[in-house]
Amino acid sequence: MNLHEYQTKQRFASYGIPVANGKVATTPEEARDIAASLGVPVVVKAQVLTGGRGKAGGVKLAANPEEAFEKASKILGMSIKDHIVHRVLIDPASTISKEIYLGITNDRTVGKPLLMASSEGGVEIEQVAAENPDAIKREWINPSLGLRDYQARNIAEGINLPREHWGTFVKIAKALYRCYIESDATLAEINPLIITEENVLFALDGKMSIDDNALYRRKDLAEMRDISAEPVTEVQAREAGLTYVKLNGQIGCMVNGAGLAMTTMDMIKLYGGEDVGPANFLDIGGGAQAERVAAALRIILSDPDVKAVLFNIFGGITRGDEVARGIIQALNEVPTTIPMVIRLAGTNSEEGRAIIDGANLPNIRSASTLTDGAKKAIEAARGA
Amino acid sequence: MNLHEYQTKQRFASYGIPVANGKVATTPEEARDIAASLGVPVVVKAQVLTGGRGKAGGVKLAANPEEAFEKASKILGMSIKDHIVHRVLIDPASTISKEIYLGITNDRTVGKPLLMASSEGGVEIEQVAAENPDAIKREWINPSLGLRDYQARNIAEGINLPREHWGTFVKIAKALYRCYIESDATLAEINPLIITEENVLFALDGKMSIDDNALYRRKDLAEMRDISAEPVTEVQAREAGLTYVKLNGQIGCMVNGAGLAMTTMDMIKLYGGEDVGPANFLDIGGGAQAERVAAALRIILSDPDVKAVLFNIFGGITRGDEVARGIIQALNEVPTTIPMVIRLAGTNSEEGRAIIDGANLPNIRSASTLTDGAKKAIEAARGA
Amino acid sequence: MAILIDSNSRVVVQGITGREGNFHSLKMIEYGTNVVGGVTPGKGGEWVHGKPVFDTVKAAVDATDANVSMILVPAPFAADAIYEAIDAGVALIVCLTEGIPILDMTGVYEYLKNSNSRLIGPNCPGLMTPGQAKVGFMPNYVGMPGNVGVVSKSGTLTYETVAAMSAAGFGQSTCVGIGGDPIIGTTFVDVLEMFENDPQTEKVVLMGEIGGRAEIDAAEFIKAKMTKPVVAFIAGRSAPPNTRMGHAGAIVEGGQGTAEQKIDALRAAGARIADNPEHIPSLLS
Amino acid sequence: MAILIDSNSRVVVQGITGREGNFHSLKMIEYGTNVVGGVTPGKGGEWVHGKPVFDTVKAAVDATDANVSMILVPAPFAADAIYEAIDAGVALIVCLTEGIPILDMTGVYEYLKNSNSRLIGPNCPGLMTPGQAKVGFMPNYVGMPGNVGVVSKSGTLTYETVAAMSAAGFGQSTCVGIGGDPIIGTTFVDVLEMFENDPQTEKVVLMGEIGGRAEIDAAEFIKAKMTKPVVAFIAGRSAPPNTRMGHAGAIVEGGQGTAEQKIDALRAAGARIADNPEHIPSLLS
Repeated sequence: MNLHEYQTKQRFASYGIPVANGKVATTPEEARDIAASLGVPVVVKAQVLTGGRGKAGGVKLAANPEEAFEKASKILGMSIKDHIVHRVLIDPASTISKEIYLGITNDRTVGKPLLMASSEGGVEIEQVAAENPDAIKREWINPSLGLRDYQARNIAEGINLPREHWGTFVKIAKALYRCYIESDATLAEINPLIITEENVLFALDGKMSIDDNALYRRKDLAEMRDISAEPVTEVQAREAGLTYVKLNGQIGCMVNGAGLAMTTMDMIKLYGGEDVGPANFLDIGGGAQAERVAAALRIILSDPDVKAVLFNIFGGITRGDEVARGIIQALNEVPTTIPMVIRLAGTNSEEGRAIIDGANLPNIRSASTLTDGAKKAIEAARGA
Repeated sequence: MNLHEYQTKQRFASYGIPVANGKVATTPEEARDIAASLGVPVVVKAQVLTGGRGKAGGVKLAANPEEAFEKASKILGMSIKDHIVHRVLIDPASTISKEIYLGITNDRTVGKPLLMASSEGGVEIEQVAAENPDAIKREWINPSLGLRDYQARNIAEGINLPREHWGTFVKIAKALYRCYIESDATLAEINPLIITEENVLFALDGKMSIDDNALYRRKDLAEMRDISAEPVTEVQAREAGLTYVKLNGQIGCMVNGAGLAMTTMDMIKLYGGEDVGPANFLDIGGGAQAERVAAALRIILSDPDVKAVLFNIFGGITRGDEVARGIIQALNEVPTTIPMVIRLAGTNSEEGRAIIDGANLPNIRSASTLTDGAKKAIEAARGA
Repeated sequence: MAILIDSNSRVVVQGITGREGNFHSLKMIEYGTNVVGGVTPGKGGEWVHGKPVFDTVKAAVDATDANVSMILVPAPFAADAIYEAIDAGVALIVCLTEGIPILDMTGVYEYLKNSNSRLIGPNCPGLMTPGQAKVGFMPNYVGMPGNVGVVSKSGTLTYETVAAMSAAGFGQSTCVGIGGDPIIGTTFVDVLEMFENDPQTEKVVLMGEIGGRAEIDAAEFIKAKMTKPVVAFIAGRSAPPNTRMGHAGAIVEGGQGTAEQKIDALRAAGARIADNPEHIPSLLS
Repeated sequence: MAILIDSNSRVVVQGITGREGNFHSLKMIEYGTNVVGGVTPGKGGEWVHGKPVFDTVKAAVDATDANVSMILVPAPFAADAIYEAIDAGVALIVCLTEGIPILDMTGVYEYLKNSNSRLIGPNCPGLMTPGQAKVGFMPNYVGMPGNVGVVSKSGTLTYETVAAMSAAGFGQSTCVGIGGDPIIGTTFVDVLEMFENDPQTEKVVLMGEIGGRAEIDAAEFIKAKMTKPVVAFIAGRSAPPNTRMGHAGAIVEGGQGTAEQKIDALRAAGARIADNPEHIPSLLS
């Protein structure tokens, strides 16, 4: 789960990381009032859960409250990579003499949180990392020790931070780590961490992602989820315990397991050519039970582009008979004429096939293998 | 630093460990009032920072407030192993169906906290440990993981605790560990942890020792120190940064380093025979400066049994010149006719000897070696 | 020979009294796996499928000499279950549980490194040495004894591939699902090394997917150390580019996470690449 | 040959700008120790006794190739200083600081076990290879090159004994003060093993004291593994019985903490026992 910039910065502030004292507006009028109360030139920043908002025109300077109104009017309602802007953050404008990158994420290769920094902060940091890896300074953090002062000093020295800022930098880095751990985050990033022309260090922008698996014990964070910022189907899928990502093709896919779900998409792409492709990624997860399967089918069928549905279920912990009952339950609730290709294998798959056959449903073809299923689904989508 | 039973139990209670709801009295009247307010038979327990109070008559049952008054009158003011009883704890009396031992200390061999329990709790636990080590169940605790539920369950199973008590036992053990760690303790012990005849589990008695080196960061615990329960000289020594233990001999010893201090005592004992022995253990610590040496000398001379003083200083981090200046400063402040034997070696010892010689002090003999110093001090003590 | 499990493995199931633990223990027993008992705190003394249930892993190991533990407990309790198995001295721990917080696994990973236990998973389908033993979810019928080692990040994709292999007559020495979580106990490289050293294994099938750099590490290992032929499949070629938050993940991966990059690295290391997992048997010939 | 330090040791001093750090660095330089620099955060760029000061151990190691660090910083910062030295890859860390909380050392001990560094101390006098190098507090004049290895819990008692040995003509290979804290990085057994394997060392002197069971472990090691003669002294025979709180400590020690028990165990292991540390030379003959 991703947090908005304004949520991230509020959380950073609660850990003592210096951030600008801006506020969030949902209307141009609010934006004007906030700018007026700040009394200085401001930046109007789109709050969307995706990157690249600057290039998309989602960040604008405003010299006065009227300009803030105007810019907010333009930005609110904008679509940035399919994310609609519902909120803007009004921050005092800053003078920037230096931009630093400072981020923490999990390094899966060593199984530890990794603190990274570069003196070349800003949006081009990935390019810096690719072209000049040494410009990124790294400290792996032992989870039982936490981030130690000397590690933050090593980074400060490594990025040639002027020594007068070391004390603040060490505090910011340690606060960022505490915030990361105590939020069960998978990402906590300050980019850029700036030195202003007044020689003050603070976090100009911030990003956090929270481990979905840990939200059960981070209720305060779970409540910060902005479902208005997400496609409706993805929200529905999550609430049903599914993973769903909408794509641009015609064949709805319902598969158990992320690897097999991707493979099923790959096979549709491989055999489908230019005209037919997967309509979605959908993993019903392990041990999926009937209700979840029904919810998944409803979500797939809500996509008007879907011309055929491919069920590819290879039971392990998931049991074929339960999937079959789920399909029948969903088709009873959501009648449809869209053709379906069902391929059941693995645990309890014979029982599952018997249930499907016994239901005598129209528009259903069965498939024996993955390749067979993909090809039949492609035929069905083309025939429709 | 040791805590009293009542302090320990208050702290245990703040971690959720069930304890009796007793109160502390400093007079027999208070004891009576507390017993009256509890309204049940009580136990009057001497609060002293030493073991063996039960055998010394420091724990008595009282059936009613008047008896509580009487028993408290007898116990208050009592001396238990040289510790005067200034306080009694008045606890409701319990029926005991089972006594369990549960303790945590540091196991220096493996460098980890060790949780120990036995189904044979009570004062004979050390005998149990010596005669039947398997009756003690042990779990070493990884400091980065803390005490895990399954470790407490392993212990509960190992001591054959009835399963109905497992849930409470796991909570108590985990609370005890948290209390141990968050107190920078070196000992946290519940002995006995009882099962009452009403089948309730709770801590009847508790002991905690706090790491003196950590008191700088445990201000709340440092304030719990009961200096009225300690000999005055030991309090003075601690405040001066010294370690002092009064013994029964005639030769005051001032030595740097615990090992050499013990060795100096051993040499006095070795060569002194029956009539002359060390009057104290005193370690002036590493890097001892003049003021500390002067304080040490004042403490040694406050012991009326002292017939001679032996200085044995082998400088390392401690510097001989500073010790010499400290001796002269102390002798100026505390004139005495008691003979002194001074042996200085190591870092800056030549400068130190020059300072002593230059001061032309009476009653001072110098010694060249440890053995020479011990023998000269013995002669001096016998001659006095 | 085989790797990790065989007919001598003595398996205890942590979470045997749960719905899934009960069901899959039965499947394992039916497969012939030597399941010697189960663990559920508070249920010691009960019996499941004729196997004794213990309150603690320690008690289970003391009583049964179990050397493998399968963990199938809810995610909030899974880390504790792994620690318990490590402390009880279980040599091989197979954690099937999905949804364990990364922070929990960070601690487990550190503890594991300094222990004598090996962890497979979490969030994995387990493993199977056909004809000898199965620990986990793999459908009983898919495997067939043979000499191809199989290692995969994905559960169901493994079943798919193993079933196709068996149907085509390519039996397996051992099939290992390592799990796809960010932090796992046993990596591709670990398993490749075991297969390289296993006399029974003659060829190896590796199934990876997009994200992370485990397949890149595997390619480097194959290039440097493997003498046995490897056939690989990478899932996710059709996945849209990741729209991830922030830059940290990309910096860590160093831009090596796409299917194309992984396929290129594996091909350059000498592996044969399958477009379709059902074509793997033909590439094994 | 010698153990742990010699004329090739390159020593960095953490806390070199402090009063004691400054003084003892000078003594070490006077002794001939190759002190290559110091570390004090915030004072990088300064010079002490002609040696450069760095802000971090990493920077010091990068610039000087130091392989030994001596730590003499205040107790509240000592654990951090040890972690920093470990992470900078320093092979030998000698922590002189006294008064470090046990809880801090518990974490250090765990971290150290999984590192490539060795820690001597804390709360120790350091070590000396006479004629080659000294790291710590030992007075420069006490040692004399030779072939007796010395290991001791106590600082000043070590100086005492080493001075007596030198005066009697018994030189030392290396003298190691391991420190008397409850948790230390290097034990008697560790050092005995090094002396046993060191060709220069022909005999060993061990000085222990009451409390703990390190001398019992040493006796067991001597009995099982040592071929070289050992002379031992245990301080504290005249100490009154410990009036300790509670029972946990006694249970852990298993009643093996008194001077008599330790002396008996060492004698039974074949060590010669000195009543007086100044008699050690005569027992070495």
